[in-house]
Amino acid sequence: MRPASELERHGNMSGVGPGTEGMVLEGTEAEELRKRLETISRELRRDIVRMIGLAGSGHPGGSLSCVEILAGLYFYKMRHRPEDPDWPLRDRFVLSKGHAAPALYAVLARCGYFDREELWRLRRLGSMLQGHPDRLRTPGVEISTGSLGQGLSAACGMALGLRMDGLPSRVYALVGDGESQEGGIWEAAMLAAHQRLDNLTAILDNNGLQIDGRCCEVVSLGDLPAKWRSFGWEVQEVDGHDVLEICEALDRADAAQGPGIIIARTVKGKGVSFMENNVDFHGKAPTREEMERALEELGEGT
Amino acid sequence: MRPASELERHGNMSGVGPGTEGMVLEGTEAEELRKRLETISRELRRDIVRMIGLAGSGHPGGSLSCVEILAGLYFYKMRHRPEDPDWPLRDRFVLSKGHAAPALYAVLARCGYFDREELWRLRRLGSMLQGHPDRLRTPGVEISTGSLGQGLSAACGMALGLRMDGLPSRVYALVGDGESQEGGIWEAAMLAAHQRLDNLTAILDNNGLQIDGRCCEVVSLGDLPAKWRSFGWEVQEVDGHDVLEICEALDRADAAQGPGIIIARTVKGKGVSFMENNVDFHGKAPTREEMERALEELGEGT
Amino acid sequence: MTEWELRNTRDGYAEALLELGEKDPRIVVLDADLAKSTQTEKFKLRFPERFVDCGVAEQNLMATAAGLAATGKIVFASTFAIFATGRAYDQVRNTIAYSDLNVKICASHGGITVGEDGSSHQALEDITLMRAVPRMKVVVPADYFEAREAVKAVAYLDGPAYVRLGRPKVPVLFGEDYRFRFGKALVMRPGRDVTVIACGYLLHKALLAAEELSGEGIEAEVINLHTVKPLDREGLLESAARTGRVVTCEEHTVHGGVGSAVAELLAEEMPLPMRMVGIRDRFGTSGAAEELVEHYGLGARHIAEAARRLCHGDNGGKPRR
Amino acid sequence: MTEWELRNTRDGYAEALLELGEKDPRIVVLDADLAKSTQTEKFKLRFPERFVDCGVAEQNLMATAAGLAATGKIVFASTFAIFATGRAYDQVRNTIAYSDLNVKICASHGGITVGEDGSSHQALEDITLMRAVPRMKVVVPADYFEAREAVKAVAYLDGPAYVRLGRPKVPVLFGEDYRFRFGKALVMRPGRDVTVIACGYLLHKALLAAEELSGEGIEAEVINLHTVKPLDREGLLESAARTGRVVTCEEHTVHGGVGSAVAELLAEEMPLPMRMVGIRDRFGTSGAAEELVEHYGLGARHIAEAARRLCHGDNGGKPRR
Ligand SMILES: Cc1ncc(C[n+]2csc(CCOP(=O)(O)OP(=O)(O)O)c2C)c(N)n1
Ligand SMILES: Cc1ncc(C[n+]2csc(CCOP(=O)(O)OP(=O)(O)O)c2C)c(N)n1
Ligand SMILES: [Mg+2]
Ligand SMILES: [Mg+2]
Repeated sequence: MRPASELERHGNMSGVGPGTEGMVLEGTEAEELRKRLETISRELRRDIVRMIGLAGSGHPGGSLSCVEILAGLYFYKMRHRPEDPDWPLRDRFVLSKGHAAPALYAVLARCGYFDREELWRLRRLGSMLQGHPDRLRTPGVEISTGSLGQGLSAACGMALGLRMDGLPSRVYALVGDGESQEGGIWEAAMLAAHQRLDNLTAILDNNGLQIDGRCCEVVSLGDLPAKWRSFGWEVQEVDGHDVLEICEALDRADAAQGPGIIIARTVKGKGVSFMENNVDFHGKAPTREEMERALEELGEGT
Repeated sequence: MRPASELERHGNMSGVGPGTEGMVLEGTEAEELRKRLETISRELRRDIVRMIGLAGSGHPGGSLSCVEILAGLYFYKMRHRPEDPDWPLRDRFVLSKGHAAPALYAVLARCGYFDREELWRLRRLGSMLQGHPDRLRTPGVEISTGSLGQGLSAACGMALGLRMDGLPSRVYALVGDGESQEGGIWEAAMLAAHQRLDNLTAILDNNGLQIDGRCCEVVSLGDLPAKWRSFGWEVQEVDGHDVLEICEALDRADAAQGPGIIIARTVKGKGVSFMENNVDFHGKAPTREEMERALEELGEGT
Repeated sequence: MTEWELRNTRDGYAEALLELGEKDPRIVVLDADLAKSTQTEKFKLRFPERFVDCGVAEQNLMATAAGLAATGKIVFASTFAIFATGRAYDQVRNTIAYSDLNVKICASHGGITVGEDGSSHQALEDITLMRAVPRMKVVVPADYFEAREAVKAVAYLDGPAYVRLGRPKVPVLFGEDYRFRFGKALVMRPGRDVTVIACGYLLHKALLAAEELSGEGIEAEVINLHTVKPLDREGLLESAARTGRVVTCEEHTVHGGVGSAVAELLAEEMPLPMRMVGIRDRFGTSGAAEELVEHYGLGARHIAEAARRLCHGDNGGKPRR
Repeated sequence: MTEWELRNTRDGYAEALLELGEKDPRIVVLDADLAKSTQTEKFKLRFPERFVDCGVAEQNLMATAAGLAATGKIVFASTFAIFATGRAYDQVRNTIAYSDLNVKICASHGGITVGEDGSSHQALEDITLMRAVPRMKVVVPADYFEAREAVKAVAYLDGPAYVRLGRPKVPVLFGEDYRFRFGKALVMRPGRDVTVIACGYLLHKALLAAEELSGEGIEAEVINLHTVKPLDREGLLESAARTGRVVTCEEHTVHGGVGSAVAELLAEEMPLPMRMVGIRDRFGTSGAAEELVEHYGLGARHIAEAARRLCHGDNGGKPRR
């Protein structure tokens, strides 16, 4: 472990998140948190839909399915400083399923990592917001992703590095269910368990769909909790659209004895009726009319 | 399924193996089988040691650990015709852990796929016996391997192809435990289960060692039976040096409802005292003296 | 300017697969969760029993393809070019090519014209990678018809092949009766002043450049190098000997790609001044396809400019110092 | 002939790692179950808390290295060259290089001289692959000292780098005081008749070839191209302009490798007759290292013959037809 002085050198530990451990969320405080995160989630969804609609291309389905997860991470759990993206004590987030970049961008903008107006330049030539996350261009992006099945490994590396330095930071990685067909995910899973990376938490966006159809029809993922347990991970299962369940699971993960995964049941395209569970909206932008309709459903203007 | 006429076109089904299904091995017949396979195994070990000793390089440890497995396959279970290596109805064997090539070569030579004298030219320039299996040069080698973690996928492809043709042939693949750290193994595992490839049987040479040390110290494989079960495979566990256990497991695998794996507890370097469980002999040839000593231990001359 | 009909090269691929599948039961198609993009879905719908989706697992896709081919199938394996060649390089090299198996890797989304998805999805080195693999044939069709015919041709060539398909629609340059001649560079437009060698998306740009140049009195010979490997040494040398100058064009890195292939040939056989239009050690980026073509200097005007400089002797042929 | 002291380039790597590890706590080393072969084991024994064995999982090795580098580490990632560059190409490209991270890929067992293990272990395209990756630097040291110094140098260059190390012992060409100058081609022996560009294992062969040629009155300038990327354009052009002829030497495919890099440069800047000594679209095979060097035409005599042909004007410089 790194000496305490190292921690001190970096100044105090306060980031955005409360850094709570194992706290039980109940009572009015919990209800306020729920309300706050649900409001944020709705707004994030609107940004995502508009962003992709204006760009004319992108991945709405898998961006919308992980909104509550990202909200729980960035607006509840993670210690980070949008004004100082390189703050050494920050927690790290890796979007292993990089095509959900719009969700991440919406969150980062809302946190203040960059101007919200940037969102409307998504995927444009020269934009800070690339089709897939680019760490060199976008403040708050820890590592570039887009080729599936690599982000969890990168998160392992971060967790190893932070542990070597005795830093208390945690690393979070969001993985897709289709993405879990990549062998690289299981290589990382094995290494993380072997190294007992208790500062690493993966979240699985278990929306049941990939591009060519339902995961269970393309290449079934079978019993995912059993798979992860057999690979030595602590498994939690939550409703991935229940912000409190997510926050609680994130808190509980702090106490894991090794790497932990939160398997979040989600709905691809969540929040937009005609996108929900619709595989066609994996990687297709809404038309202008669809965009307007979606924004209406999401309470635009309220 | 392919029409019966297709089977007829290929002539009768007799190969070397009996093609038994679910037979229980007991009584004198079983004892004779045991004696036969044990004798063969000892001779194969001698060939392996001499082959690598004369070549001056190669992988004795992992070749010696899988001898009984290969003996059970080639001299009991598999339908194949050494005189007609392309016989369409043959069963297929893939040496996914390609560095155990000497074991395969010893077996193929003994079956009559090529002249035994070839063994002494292992790894020489121009030899039919390359450092790792080469399908273009060596009769009986179904596919080239050597880069770990690909053979099981290739076996999946063969199983798919044979099933498409309605052929009754089975596919066997031998995988290493260190090799199981490759993500490609788990990609193949997932696909095979999804496709319910009941004509595919993997055998894991679970000798507990890789190159950098014990698997449990390098990157632990954890609970292997649980891993394979969670990936949807039928798991059997056997003593990988007990020929009858192997044969029985191979027979039982015929009845599997999907892909099956036989996890064989083995000893790396088995049969040569100073090689057993000795990680140094993973990829090092015995010196001339060591070779002589090993041959003596293996009953050379008897 | 002429109005060009636009069609996808991947549609040509899909069409060829249907034709092949219809008459040859050995044809099997694999994909890795991109069947809609690569267009193998059409084959899947027609011949479901000969289609296998391997999911998001390109390594397994390629090694499984090898196994299938080892049972006598002619296997088409598709995904995006970057994953086919990069993610599964070792499988392609060590299991498919070293085993010399009949796997035809037909990958879509080659090149910078992938567009908005950006760098992680823009294959800019796939030609380099596949050219480096022994026994691998490399074909880069320029339009729908060429794609269709090339796919049918490689199906019956022995051993592995790589066919690079694009994402965007491209001008239709050939017709129903186009006869693809594997390994034979095709002169699209004769000329005496400079040889412009192009393939895929940039072939049309090269033709536009030649028109532009022609107006200035420079007659460019435009060669369609649909087969990048094996290289049509004879054909290229013949043209280069006549014109004395060569420009190569590719939406791809110049390191190891088409320019490099031609440079290797000329250096040993016929050193001549040359310019390479291509991408120079840069990653891709998000943007519209045509915008990116401009941004990376791959447009007709860039090709014309390269040829012009060569023809006006801007240190062409002579040592600089 | 002189008796040459023989040492491993990988030993130079191990030595450098120990030095670096001693004085810089940011140095972290990863391996993929080949720590004994790559020699990272020495670092592991000295600094176990900064060494991670990733097991037989090269993809994870590289992406994990990227993550570590993202936390401020300088990461050395080692395995055999074929697996580092081929099995993990996509990780190297998309996670390490596109993120521009400080990962130094130091891979052993580059080239045909891997010997008896045969084709699946002989990296003949690793230089091509790494050269194609934007931002990647590529270094091929020729002896123990150059390896040691090159490794120390790349440790402190920004971003990713690839260092190709060999399996066999090679003649010691440099000494304790050797100063490695990244990116600067090194003239090992001046000459006026032909420029022979070599690196790694073949540098020594090139020197022997030059001696042989000298006896015939041909003075070859031998250049050590330890840094293959970025290419020392100035240095190479300067020499080529003087000699007017170039031979390149690599134990590697000529498709996209060193020969290709030089051909690209010459074609655009100074077209000159050239010969490439290297492997032409063939897989490796089992055999003793030196036997294979002969078998694939990479020996001193082959280099000398290539130079001789160029100098005697065997269609050098002039179009064939
Ligand atoms: C290595 C790789 N292969 C293929 C792709 C193309 N691709 C992008 S998203 C996707 C499907 C992912 O499914 P999933 O992980 O379930 O994502 P989600 O449902 O959350 O959008 C694929 C195949 C890719 N980006 N990377
Ligand atoms: C892709 C790949 N990575 C690395 C190697 C080098 N290698 C050869 S054998 C081996 C260890 C394999 O261990 P295991 O599978 O347990 O083999 P066994 O103990 O049966 O010999 C390694 C890392 C390889 N051949 N292929
Ligand atoms: Mg999904
Ligand atoms: Mg083992």
